Amino acid sequence: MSDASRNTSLGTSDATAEPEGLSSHPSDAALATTIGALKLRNPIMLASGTVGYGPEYEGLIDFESVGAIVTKTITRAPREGNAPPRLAETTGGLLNAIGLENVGLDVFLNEKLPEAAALPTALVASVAGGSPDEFAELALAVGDRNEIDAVEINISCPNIERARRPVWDDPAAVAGIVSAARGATSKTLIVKLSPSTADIASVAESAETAGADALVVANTMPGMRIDIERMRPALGNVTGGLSGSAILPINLANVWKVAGCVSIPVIGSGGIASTGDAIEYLMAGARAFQVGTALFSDPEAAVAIAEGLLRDMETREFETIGEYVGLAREESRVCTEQIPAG
Amino acid sequence: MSDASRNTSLGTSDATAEPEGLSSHPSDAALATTIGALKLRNPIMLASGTVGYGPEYEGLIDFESVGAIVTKTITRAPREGNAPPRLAETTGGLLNAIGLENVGLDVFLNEKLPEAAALPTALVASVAGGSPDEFAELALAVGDRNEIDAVEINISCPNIERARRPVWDDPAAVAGIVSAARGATSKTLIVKLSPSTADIASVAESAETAGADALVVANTMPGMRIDIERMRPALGNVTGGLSGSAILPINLANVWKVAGCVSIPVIGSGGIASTGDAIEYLMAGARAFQVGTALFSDPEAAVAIAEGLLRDMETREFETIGEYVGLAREESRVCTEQIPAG
Amino acid sequence: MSISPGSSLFTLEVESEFPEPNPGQFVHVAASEELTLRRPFSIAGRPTPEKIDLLIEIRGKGTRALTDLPYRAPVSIMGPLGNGFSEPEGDGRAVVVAGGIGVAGIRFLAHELHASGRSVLALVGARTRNELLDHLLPPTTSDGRFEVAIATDDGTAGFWGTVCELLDRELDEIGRPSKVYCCGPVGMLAETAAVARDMDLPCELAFEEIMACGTGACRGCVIATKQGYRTVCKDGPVFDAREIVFEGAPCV
Amino acid sequence: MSISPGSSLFTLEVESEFPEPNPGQFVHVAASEELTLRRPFSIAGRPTPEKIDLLIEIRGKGTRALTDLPYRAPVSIMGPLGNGFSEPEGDGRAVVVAGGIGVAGIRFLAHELHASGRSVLALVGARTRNELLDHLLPPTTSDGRFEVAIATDDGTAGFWGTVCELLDRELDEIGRPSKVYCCGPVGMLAETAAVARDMDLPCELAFEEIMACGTGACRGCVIATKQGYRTVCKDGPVFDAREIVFEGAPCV
Ligand SMILES: Cc1cc2nc3c(=O)[nH]c(=O)nc-3n(C[C@H](O)[C@H](O)[C@H](O)COP(=O)(O)OP(=O)(O)OC[C@H]3O[C@@H](n4cnc5c(N)ncnc54)[C@H](O)[C@@H]3O)c2cc1C
Ligand SMILES: Cc1cc2nc3c(=O)[nH]c(=O)nc-3n(C[C@H](O)[C@H](O)[C@H](O)COP(=O)(O)OP(=O)(O)OC[C@H]3O[C@@H](n4cnc5c(N)ncnc54)[C@H](O)[C@@H]3O)c2cc1C
Ligand SMILES: Cc1cc2nc3c(=O)[nH]c(=O)nc-3n(C[C@H](O)[C@H](O)[C@H](O)COP(=O)(O)O)c2cc1C
Ligand SMILES: Cc1cc2nc3c(=O)[nH]c(=O)nc-3n(C[C@H](O)[C@H](O)[C@H](O)COP(=O)(O)O)c2cc1C
Ligand code: FES
Ligand code: FES
Repeated sequence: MSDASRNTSLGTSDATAEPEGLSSHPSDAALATTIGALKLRNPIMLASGTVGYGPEYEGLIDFESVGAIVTKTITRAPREGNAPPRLAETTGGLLNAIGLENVGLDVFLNEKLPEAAALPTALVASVAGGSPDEFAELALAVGDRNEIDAVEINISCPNIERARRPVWDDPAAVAGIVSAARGATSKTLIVKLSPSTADIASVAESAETAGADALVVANTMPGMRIDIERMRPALGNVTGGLSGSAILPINLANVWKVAGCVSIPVIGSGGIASTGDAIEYLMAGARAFQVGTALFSDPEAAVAIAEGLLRDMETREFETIGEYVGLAREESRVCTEQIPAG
Repeated sequence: MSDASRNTSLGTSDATAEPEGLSSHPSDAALATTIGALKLRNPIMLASGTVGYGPEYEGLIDFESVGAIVTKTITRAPREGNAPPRLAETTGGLLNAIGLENVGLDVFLNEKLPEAAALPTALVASVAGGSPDEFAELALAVGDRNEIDAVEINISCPNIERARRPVWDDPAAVAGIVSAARGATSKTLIVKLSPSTADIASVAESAETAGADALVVANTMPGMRIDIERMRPALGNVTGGLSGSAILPINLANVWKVAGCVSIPVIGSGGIASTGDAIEYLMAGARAFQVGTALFSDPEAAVAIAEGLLRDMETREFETIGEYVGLAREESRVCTEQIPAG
Repeated sequence: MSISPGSSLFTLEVESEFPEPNPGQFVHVAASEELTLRRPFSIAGRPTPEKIDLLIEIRGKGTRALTDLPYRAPVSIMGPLGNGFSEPEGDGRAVVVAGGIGVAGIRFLAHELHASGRSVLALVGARTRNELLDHLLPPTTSDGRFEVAIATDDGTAGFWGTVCELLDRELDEIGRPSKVYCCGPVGMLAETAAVARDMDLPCELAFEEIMACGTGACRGCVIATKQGYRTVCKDGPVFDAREIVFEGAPCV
Repeated sequence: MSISPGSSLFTLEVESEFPEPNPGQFVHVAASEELTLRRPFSIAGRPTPEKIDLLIEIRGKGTRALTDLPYRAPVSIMGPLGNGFSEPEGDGRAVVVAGGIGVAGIRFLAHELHASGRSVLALVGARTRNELLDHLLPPTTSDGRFEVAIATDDGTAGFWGTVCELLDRELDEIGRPSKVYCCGPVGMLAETAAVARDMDLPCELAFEEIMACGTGACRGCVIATKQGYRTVCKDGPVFDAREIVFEGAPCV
């Protein structure tokens, strides 16, 4: 009891308050983007697994100001997920090992979907299966529902297989999954790739050839931390997926690579927290992008990016968001390999 | 000229001053480590490319307090390196695209080696070739020199090949290089792997089988940034290698994986900046580790880690540094695949 | 008010729309721009409708950044979040148990129980005398309707032993309470749950887990319950002790 | 002393072992724990043997963190680093040219040249009047041995045009100088080099590149010279203008 008391009064901003300045929504026509048959009011999507099924963020995110939400990845059967702890913060990043906890296809379609569909934005359902057939079954089931605007298949999917060489690193295996899903739905089919590969270009081309309408580049990077006091891995599952600013340079380089090799739209994902980050992905060749981890520190991050893009377009005198796309690339979009120096 | 003047007087620590408190060097017997035939006074190595050939840091690093220095990677012919800019800072990390600028084998052996060998620490020569034969030639040339205590071969080497599937991702190609080098030298042979692969375990096993005495896990991750004002990649070479705290979780997970699959020593590398970071690598199964990027903000970082390890050993009542190694692993060191959750 | 070394009591002025919090609820605070995640803190009091108290122990970067904030600096908070404690059934004495910084979690509760006219026994533990936070609770009243007892691991003040041992002892003496509430390290929660189970007492525990979203969306902050994994941020942080699957952590 | 908006003049107290710096050398400063790299700044003056001046323009996180430091906060610096300017041969007038924050790079030089008894003409440019930093140089002397002329892009003070255009004009008038020194954006360096080459004048330029090690070890901070890539931190930051391979950047 020797220390001096401290009783500080701090100002506070109440995060349950409505976002400000929404009289003129940034969902301006200038931001409109198309991904396959999916029309987005702006290129900002909320990344799978970071906003649940959507309603969890009602009142915190102005859904009228984002292009789409992507649901938590749905599997056929419900999944309990991994043993806790499931989260660990790292320098500039976040490790998660949720283990695809989800309610399963039936509960999703019957209970979650109606609520999610009521939100005023496009809805993308993310699904993952253990085999091409299961992917097809899931794509069929969610694709059949009017409320769902597009299907995202998560092949960078954890805990579904534990082979040495993961599915996401094997162009042939990816082709198998994508063609199966393609055969099962006519909805826009988005394939989410993993950055944990030495040759994302071959995987991307394989997905394109097999019928993907767009690619998300990319999911989290495998990573871990150790709690040196407990002398155990910080995560219950030992390893997890690294997201956040720390991985931005990695996923951005993958977007650069992939956008040089495929002609379907690329959707950037990984560490986007500011308007500037988003512009980097667009200039690298992405036609849209997803915001995930940044929502945890600021649920309004996605809406702020929409507003920031409009301001930046004004400064650059851009008429459409498409003018950013690929702007940092050389004229010749040859599919060269860019490998790291050091 | 409307702003108020500011003339602040700040205290200063002069970084050219000798590190303090070196009367009792932390190069205590307790920290001694062995990597193949290489005896290190402590497990702290200075990573290739971050300390040049060594003498560049004279007066800034107390070389008596580090286990070894690894030279900049040497190639047969001198290399000019990549066009600038070669560096870009990222959140928690650093991108570099040096492009293996080095003086080439002859100048290294004739001019740089004598100076480097005069430093009071072990000397590891890093080399990279464009073919197994060239690796063998380089390993022979440097391995022949008494001043060199071990040979590190950099197969995660940039700009030497631009194939779609890089050498470092191909266990057979790695085996070819490692056996060639193994045949050329009896010095301790260290192989430096890349984290840019979905299956580092297979590469590691291949290197072990081909005769590697130890593995460095791992080099930088490919990455890039875009300068949105110039609308061009921030690096002259477009992409670079990401190092620093941002990649620690990624490389740590790779050490965990590799240490579960091989029986030769693993040397951790990636984002180590503090004693705690180093202990994580040791507990994951590394027997030694390399410090690189952290030296840029604090040239004394490596020495501080040596001191910190000794203090931590005191607290834990450890007699040898070996007691940390693999401490966070389950009893059974089965070679399971740990894939990310999300 | 004097706080233990390493802990600070903050009073935040909240906007008028800030909903009325319940004891046991928390706020999710953006502690520093350099951090990827917000940091959760129990609402430790509500001195006026425009103010909430937080009681913060410095553990790492986030808590240090918060306690370093200048006076009246603005901070972004989300809340009140989660489900708080529920009222005791019947009108026997309510027992609130707190270890270390756990006082933050039961201070608001103890205050509200007391204000609603119930008898309250507060048991407060710490490793040593100068880490005790009992002075942040209402003082023992002469009518015995609010009573504070303390325990220290090293015997430097109050009962020599853990607050769980003290609980055991007090329950022998005071007769059947209406409910036991506990906030503290997981070992203490487990021990308290065991005591309550043995005596078949209603018992509520406040849990901690690292949190990302704070809204139930990310499924990051789960603990094991008899109904499977449940989120601390949305389903908790307060759970009925009988629902929890402990792995037998000892009382610390 | 009044500084332009967005720039600050710092005086650092250095330890007594801090070696005597030469004009053109720099220090490598640990601006914030959150940053991976140190930040290089020219030594902009040496008011006493225990003090060095830095003149810092706020550009991003590092410069903001430095200018936010409390009075007398300790900072870690490495230095003095690199090779500074060399003395003019012969005793004609020395011309120093600075654009914007480039004044930081030539202030110490101008001061030392003046102190050594040479005639100096300093040309200082900025985009607009209130960004001019000419007041950080010694004032024009009545004997004409130190003279300052200014240029602004928008004509709000001094010559209306770039400092390179002003250089061109002044060289027509003052006759052959002993040497031209320049510090500023790369376009200005290129233009100055061109002027000097046309008149066959000795010319030294101070370059900037993002730096990691600051010691020549990492090869990260190179620029293209006729002898191949050379490091700004160790071989520079000052280079003979004739050595540099410019890619034809225009004067800005
Ligand atoms: C619902 C809830 C209510 C809480 N109420 C309070 C309170 O009133 N007062 C208080 O001082 N603390 C409270 N905590 C704990 C507080 O959130 C952590 O101490 C804080 O997040 C640590 O942040 P840091 O950056 O200082 O430490 P870090 O550097 O992030 O971590 C330091 C240590 O704290 C652990 N830790 C980190 N985050 C959390 C977390 N969210 N929950 C539990 N442990 C964590 C880490 O594993 C590590 O061991 C509460 C936690 C929860 C979940
Ligand atoms: C030898 C040398 C001497 C310098 N002297 C001074 C000086 O006396 N006063 C002064 O204000 N500035 C000087 N600079 C520039 C100064 O180092 C940068 O402004 C500073 O590093 C920017 O840091 P930041 O974190 O604020 O900006 P960041 O957020 O890192 O970057 C902001 C902008 O500055 C650029 N930049 C970043 N680092 C450097 C760098 N090392 N060199 C050049 N541009 C950079 C970035 O590319 C970006 O465009 C000097 C640079 C060098 C190489
Ligand atoms: C807590 C958490 C859960 C996630 N769950 C999923 C998931 O179920 N399916 C999926 O495809 N991606 C999932 N992701 C990955 C994100 O959708 C996103 O691709 C990744 O985090 C990189 O983007 P960010 O840095 O913006 O978060 C998850 C990420 C986080 C942080
Ligand atoms: C500027 C720079 C140059 C590098 N050059 C080499 C190199 O020549 N050879 C090599 O094997 N690794 C090189 N590396 C990789 C480092 O040795 C190290 O493995 C990597 O940076 C990860 O560790 P760190 O985060 O501690 O820096 C370089 C790294 C940096 C930052
Ligand atoms: S923190 Fe996201 S579910 Fe609790
Ligand atoms: S900064 Fe490393 S060589 Fe110049």
